[in-house]
Amino acid sequence: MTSISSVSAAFTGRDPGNRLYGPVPDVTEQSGYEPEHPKRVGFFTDTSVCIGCKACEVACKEWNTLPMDDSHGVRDALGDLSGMSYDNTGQLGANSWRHVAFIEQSRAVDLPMPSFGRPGDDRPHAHGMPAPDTGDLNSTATAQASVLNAEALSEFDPQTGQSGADKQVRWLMSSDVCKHCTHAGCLDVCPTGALFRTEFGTVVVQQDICNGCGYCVASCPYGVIDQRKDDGRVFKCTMCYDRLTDGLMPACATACPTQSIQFGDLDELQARADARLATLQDQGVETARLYGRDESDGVGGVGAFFLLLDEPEVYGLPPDPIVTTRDLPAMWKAAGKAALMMVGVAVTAIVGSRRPR
Amino acid sequence: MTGGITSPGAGWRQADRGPATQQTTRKRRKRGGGRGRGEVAMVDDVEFTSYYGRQIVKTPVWKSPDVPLYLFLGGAAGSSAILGALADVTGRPALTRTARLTAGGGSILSVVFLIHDLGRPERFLHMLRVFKVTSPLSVGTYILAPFSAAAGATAAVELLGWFPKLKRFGGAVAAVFGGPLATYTGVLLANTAVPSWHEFHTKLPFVFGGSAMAAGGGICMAFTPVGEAEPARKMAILGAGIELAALRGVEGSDSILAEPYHEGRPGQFMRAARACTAGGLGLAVLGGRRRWGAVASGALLAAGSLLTRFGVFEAGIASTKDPKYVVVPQRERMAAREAQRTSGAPAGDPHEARSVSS
Amino acid sequence: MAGVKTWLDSWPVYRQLTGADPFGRGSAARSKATDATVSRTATADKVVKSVCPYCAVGCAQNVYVKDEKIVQIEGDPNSPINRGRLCPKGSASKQLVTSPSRVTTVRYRRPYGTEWEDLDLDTAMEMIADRVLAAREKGWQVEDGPADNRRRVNRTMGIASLGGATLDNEENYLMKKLYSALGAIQIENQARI
Amino acid sequence: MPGLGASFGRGGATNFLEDLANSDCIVIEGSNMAECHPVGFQWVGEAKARGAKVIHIDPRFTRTSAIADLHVPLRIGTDIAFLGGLIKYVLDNELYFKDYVVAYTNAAALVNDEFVDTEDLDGLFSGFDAENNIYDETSWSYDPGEQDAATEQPAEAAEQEHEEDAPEVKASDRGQAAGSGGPPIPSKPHRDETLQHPRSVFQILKRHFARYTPEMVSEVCGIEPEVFEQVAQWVTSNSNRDRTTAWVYSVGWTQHSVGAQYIRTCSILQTLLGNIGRPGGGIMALRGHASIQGSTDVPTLFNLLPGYLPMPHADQHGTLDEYVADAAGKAGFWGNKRAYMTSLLKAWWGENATAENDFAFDYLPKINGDHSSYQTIADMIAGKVSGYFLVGENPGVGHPNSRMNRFGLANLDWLVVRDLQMIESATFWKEGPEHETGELSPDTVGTEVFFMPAATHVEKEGTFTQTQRVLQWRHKAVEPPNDARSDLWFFYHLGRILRDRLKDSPDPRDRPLLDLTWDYPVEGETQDPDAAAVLREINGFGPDGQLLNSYLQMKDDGSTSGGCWIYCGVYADGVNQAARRKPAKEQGAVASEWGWAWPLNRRMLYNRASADPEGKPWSERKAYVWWDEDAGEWTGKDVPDFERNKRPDYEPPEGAKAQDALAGTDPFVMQGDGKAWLYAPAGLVDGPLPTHYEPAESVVENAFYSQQANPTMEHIEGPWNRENPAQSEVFPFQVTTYRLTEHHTAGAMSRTLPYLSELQPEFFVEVSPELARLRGLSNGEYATLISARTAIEAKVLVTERVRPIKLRNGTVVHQIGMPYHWSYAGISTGDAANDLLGIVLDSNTHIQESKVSSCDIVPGRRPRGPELLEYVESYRRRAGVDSGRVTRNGGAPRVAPMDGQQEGS
Repeated sequence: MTSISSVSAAFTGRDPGNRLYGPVPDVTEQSGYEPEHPKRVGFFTDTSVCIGCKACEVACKEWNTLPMDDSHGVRDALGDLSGMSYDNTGQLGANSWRHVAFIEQSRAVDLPMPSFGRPGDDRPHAHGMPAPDTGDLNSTATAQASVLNAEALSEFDPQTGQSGADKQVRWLMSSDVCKHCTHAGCLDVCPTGALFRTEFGTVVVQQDICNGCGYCVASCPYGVIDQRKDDGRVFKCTMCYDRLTDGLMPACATACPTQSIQFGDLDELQARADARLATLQDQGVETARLYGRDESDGVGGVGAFFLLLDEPEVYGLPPDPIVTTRDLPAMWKAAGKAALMMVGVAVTAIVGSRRPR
Repeated sequence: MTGGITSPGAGWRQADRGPATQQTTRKRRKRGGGRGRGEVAMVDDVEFTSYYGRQIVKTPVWKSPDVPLYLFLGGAAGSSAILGALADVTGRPALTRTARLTAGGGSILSVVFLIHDLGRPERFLHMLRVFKVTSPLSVGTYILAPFSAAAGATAAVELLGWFPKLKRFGGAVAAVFGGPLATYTGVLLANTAVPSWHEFHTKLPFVFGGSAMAAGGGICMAFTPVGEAEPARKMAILGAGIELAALRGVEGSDSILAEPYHEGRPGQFMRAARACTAGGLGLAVLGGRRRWGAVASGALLAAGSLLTRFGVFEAGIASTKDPKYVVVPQRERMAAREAQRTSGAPAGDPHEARSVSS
Repeated sequence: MAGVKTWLDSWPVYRQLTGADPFGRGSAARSKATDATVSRTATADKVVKSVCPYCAVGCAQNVYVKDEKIVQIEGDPNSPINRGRLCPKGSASKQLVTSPSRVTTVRYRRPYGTEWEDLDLDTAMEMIADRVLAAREKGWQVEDGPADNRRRVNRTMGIASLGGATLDNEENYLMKKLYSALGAIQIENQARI
Repeated sequence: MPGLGASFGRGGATNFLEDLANSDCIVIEGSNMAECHPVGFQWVGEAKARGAKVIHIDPRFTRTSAIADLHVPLRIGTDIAFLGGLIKYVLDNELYFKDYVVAYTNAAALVNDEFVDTEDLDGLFSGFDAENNIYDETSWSYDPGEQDAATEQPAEAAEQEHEEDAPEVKASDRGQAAGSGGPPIPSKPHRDETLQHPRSVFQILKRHFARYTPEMVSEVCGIEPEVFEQVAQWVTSNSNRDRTTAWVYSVGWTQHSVGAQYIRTCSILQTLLGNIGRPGGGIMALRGHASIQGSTDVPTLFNLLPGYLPMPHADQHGTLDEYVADAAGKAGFWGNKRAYMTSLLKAWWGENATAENDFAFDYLPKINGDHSSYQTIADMIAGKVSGYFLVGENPGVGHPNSRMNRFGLANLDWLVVRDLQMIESATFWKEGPEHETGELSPDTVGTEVFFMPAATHVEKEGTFTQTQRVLQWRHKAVEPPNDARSDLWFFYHLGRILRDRLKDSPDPRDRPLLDLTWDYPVEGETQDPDAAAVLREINGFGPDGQLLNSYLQMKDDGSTSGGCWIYCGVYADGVNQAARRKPAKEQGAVASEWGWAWPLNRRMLYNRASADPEGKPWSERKAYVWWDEDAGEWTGKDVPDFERNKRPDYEPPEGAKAQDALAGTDPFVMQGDGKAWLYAPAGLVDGPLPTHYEPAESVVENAFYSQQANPTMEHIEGPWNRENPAQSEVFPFQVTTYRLTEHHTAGAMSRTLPYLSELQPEFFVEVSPELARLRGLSNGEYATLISARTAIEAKVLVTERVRPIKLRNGTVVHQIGMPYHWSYAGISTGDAANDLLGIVLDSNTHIQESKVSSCDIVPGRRPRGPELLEYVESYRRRAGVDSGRVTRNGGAPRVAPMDGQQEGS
């Protein structure tokens, strides 16, 4: 019964086991599995090699027999062209468990550039807001006369294609997915236990349990999980729990042509990601950063983390998500105080009133 | 906002300079607003980046009016149960009866609304599969279940006149759960990723607690003969005062997350709620001892409470639909953290720490 | 008593109280269906080796069959060409087979007809054979060329054919063989495009 | 692919996809590899991770560009100028791989002194016949060696060479027969190993490309000289003994009126750089469909028989002797043409093909002109064709000028469509744009249509040949549903029924059918023929009934059979080699035991060139195949594309023939001289060297020569195929068509699938912000595109990935991107991009120029119904194009075109 007392952490905030917040060495064991449980698995999505093919989206839908949907998640609907580059999926939701984001960026290059040097050292300066009105076609002509250090430019980062001499175009693509958080808001708030942590450390909805209360939808800091209106229940990435039980990789990682989506034991993926980041940084790709890798972040690190080439919000990701449960002790305390206050007020009201005749 | 493709060179930045501003949206930002009528709100520009203006967190799928009504009814029932039990032990049969009926009726109705809001109502009982302290809805279920059983049974007994001895026990049980029922709903909303709910997670229980008393007190006051209604009136007045004070802590916050409480439909709800509650409070103080005054002020307070629930609910909904409510506070948080880390000095105003844009 | 124990054990709250998962987040919350989870790759009757029919990279596919139905198609990890990976089209190739809009019966439109009609497969084959013979006859050329240079051509200009590039080599071979024996020469393929 | 065939001897990609990982620099040009071959692109990623430079040269910034180190946004249709500039750069700076060039190419060969270059004729080569728009290629030939070929040449061959230049023979597309076995040449040429002789290929090359200066390149291509310089630096610094550069192309090159010459230009460059036949080098032709390589190897093409044997031509090939005359006595493996052909005839007519009846050679029908797809469509409209089989093809959407294609279908007596879905080419009689305009309707279309449901790839067995010549066997997973049948079933049973019908026919014209070997074993309830039996027939049998192991075993005496000599060996040792699935991890990087590649399971072609003339690897780093003196054989990582025991120092004795006439230093074993051809003395109809011509519908004047476009370009004339005038102000924008990852060609295999449809739900065009501003187009809104053919509407995607090109003279060329997957059927629908396009053809290949055409674009939706016709007419009149609406079912306009034009002007 010592373990049962640990639930007091939710009310007291005294949480030595980091059951609500903070790094957790073994979240699977914390979720009640035997110490011999399988290692925690995850995704490392390296967006620097993503070609935006959407194989992950289709492979996921095929395996999980998800319905088609439009860019707003409406089931069985074929949307209009979204106009958001090549993204017609729009978002993660009940019917799309992988979503490839497409971000087009460009900037004019202001040259000349000096000497050749270590790649990255002599990267050209770019305008913050260069000639936004390119209605003036002369910009092309000036650029043609400019001097270029394309060598250095091209090193800018893996998804910056130097396009001609005058312009850098960057087309960021990133396959988003449920993060399978260490501290998963959806799982914490689920009142039925439909959401649970599997023996692989992933977070999954049990469809035979979910009663569609929708609490998880509001509690995901990434906006991942959603309800299927006609069905009533909520759906999200299961990291192909059924495939895992057969020793197979999830469908998306299996399909991914460029290994942008890597699946494996989380600790190994983390090491791989650290090495990849170091490589890119050595190459001068200063915009590269890992997202969700840090176990001391607001959700205790995630099971599906990313290498991004720009700020998270550019990809539609929250820059600093925190699991709502972190503040739960404070909330319970406030609620308790408020409840006591009510009693106090009621007593005051009674005591302060004249006795009825 | 969803311009589609980035405009030429929009906000490209050097890798080593501050946060990205691609697809930057400029928003009129109200700072320190809501200080009361006549006060000029300070406004400045907020810059943030988003993915085609798409929202980041999902909008809750909870339905309106089901959920606001649930919040309101639960609150009114909870506070009434407390009042009823106290009235019972202090020998106020009329007030006791009104309070018990309010508590019972409110709890049964709230259960109905709660179940109706489920995607799979027939699976309501799955709520009892587990008991999760991390889930306010689970905890709430274990509050609502005994409360509604006790309050419902008590009210039934009150109406039918059976097993009178059980009444006091039932009423006492309901009273024990009444407070938590009324305030846990604040946690229910706050314990989400909905920016304008979570931000005020320590305040919402007080808002809802005060609002519950205003509603419960108001209803009991309206339906109880003036002679016995004084405790109800006092509770309503005090509750309304607490509600207004706590709300001010929410609406008056200088966080950008207070903004949804002022704008659009939720803003209308909140203004109407404030008007009703303040009006009800004033009327209760001035004319609550008279029958018509009790009825009118009780109705106003109940309406104010109901509107508060709608306002808070809708404000949260609105805050999910614009990515700035996710990005800007988180960026500010990060900048403050960064400032603290690098300078070692106190973070100071986190808003100042983020001087990148503009 | 054992019955009660079993019953209690099936109640997650009891497992929360007695087990290692007091928060009810993991082992205690598992449902019966979860414990019975099985991958449909594991229950397939057979895995058939195939190749993706879209682009020409030649990605090897594993086709999982259960009760004579395709239940899954995915990349064959043994392939040196695709290493088990597939693009979105390859990943969608099961839908090629199971598509609800797929037409699996013979449809016939008579000359100047306004609607499709049903037709028996054998009848259709016989009707096509009739037409092939007639068209062959109609377009037959023994010789061709300018008047001063007539050359033996021994062919028909009445029949033409256009194949797609998802034809197998064996199919192309039989087509070319049959057409040539019939004297048809206007035999073309997507490869031209 | 005659470009490759004429250069190296085989029309297939020289390397294989996995080998791209060994590249030090990869140039992707004329291909959007990441989008169209995403899974193959992993090998580019692999190379990049190992430090290779990746360059993407394409008018649009695509998902390929996104991963590339450098994107070169050149103007559509200017690749020859760009590559020509690189050739000049390599020659001027002496950056070619000298030892390789001298030993393995025809740089030293001397050319006929009658040859005159485009330099001197302002864009034309010697021998141009302006009346017929064709060349007499005689003057392009090599300076014949001392032993005049004529003495050794059979009389028929000499006569045949003369006939090669007749218009009807030209039209029949000789070039494509170089798919395996380069074009025939009389003999080995004179050589000057110093490369200094003014008539040496090397010097001719220098003169020919003298104009292709960086300034000219940047002017014509619309790119900055610095970008050109960067490409040149990366490519040349990664092409030497230690390093190799690979070039990747696909239909971005072939679909031009100078398409074959695009590939030739690249071949010249890669040959000069010594990148052919070496790991990480080569030219990757990425083919677009599952077995499109197979469809040319075992062709359903009018001008080819299996194994790139030409279809007999009425003027040239009256007999088998005449047919093989060009190869008789020639060096290289083409010298065995008679054995290949005899084996094919034996495979088809078995016992009935005997030495006495010329092995039934006369049973083969003869061609005598262009009988290619587009000509056939024109013939259909003219009422010359009765019946048409569409077997998994949807020309009513997928072919340029699909409107003309639909008119063709409307004029047939009958049409058989074999497909999985109810495609537009089967429903044109009751739906579609012409139905809307009133040009076609069920009342007017008499075409009888049989829709015959087909089997999917998992419902039948057989082989696909993928882009790098690898055959892979597919096993049948399930039976096709209901009436659905494999195409093998259909043609086998159709043949069976026809033979049965005619079995008592005395007519000699029915003999070829009745004498045909057509007894394939059938299996199952549906009597499906055994595909393995067909593959065995393709492989061929020896005199004892044993399956052949190699085409070297084929005999010209009728003792062997074999349906496609280059596929001989696929059943080596009696085993279906294409069905081999030895896991990659259990074998080396070349993975020779996965499937089977033609020829003889060689994965990299010409790999003898990976070793120096002495047989040693050029460098350790790039070692691939080498001579093992102790074992007395070639060995290495792959099957040597060379006779295993031919010593590097082997010199052919006097009078040697076929392969024996090639030296130990002749890696290009299919070529008559064993060399890679920098200069193509034969094999291409539009010139021995590539020349920059503007596309037919270019909006720009040719800056190189006054010859604006390819003089030999083929036109299909008719009121349904009107051409936009070049440099027209009415059609001022260039438009290019392409594919998206999310869809497949004409869409029948993607627009009908929910999971693909939702990813790209609507037809759209991509325009630059500048063009959007110029024409008032908005992102996500409709625009109408107009050409002389028709007008179509599409949603607009405004993107900086498409950019206007500003030329130095101030001209701004706006380019519009237009994926072509859509039409009216399926889940995701839209207008058909191909309706906008006209048809002009590369005279070498009869492939259309769908990568460049011109149009106008305006905001908003197009007119509906008959108003659309009037709308397009107004454009035609303004542009001075023949006007007048086509009449019922695509017939000629009632008003004579000349009158119409006068009215308009």
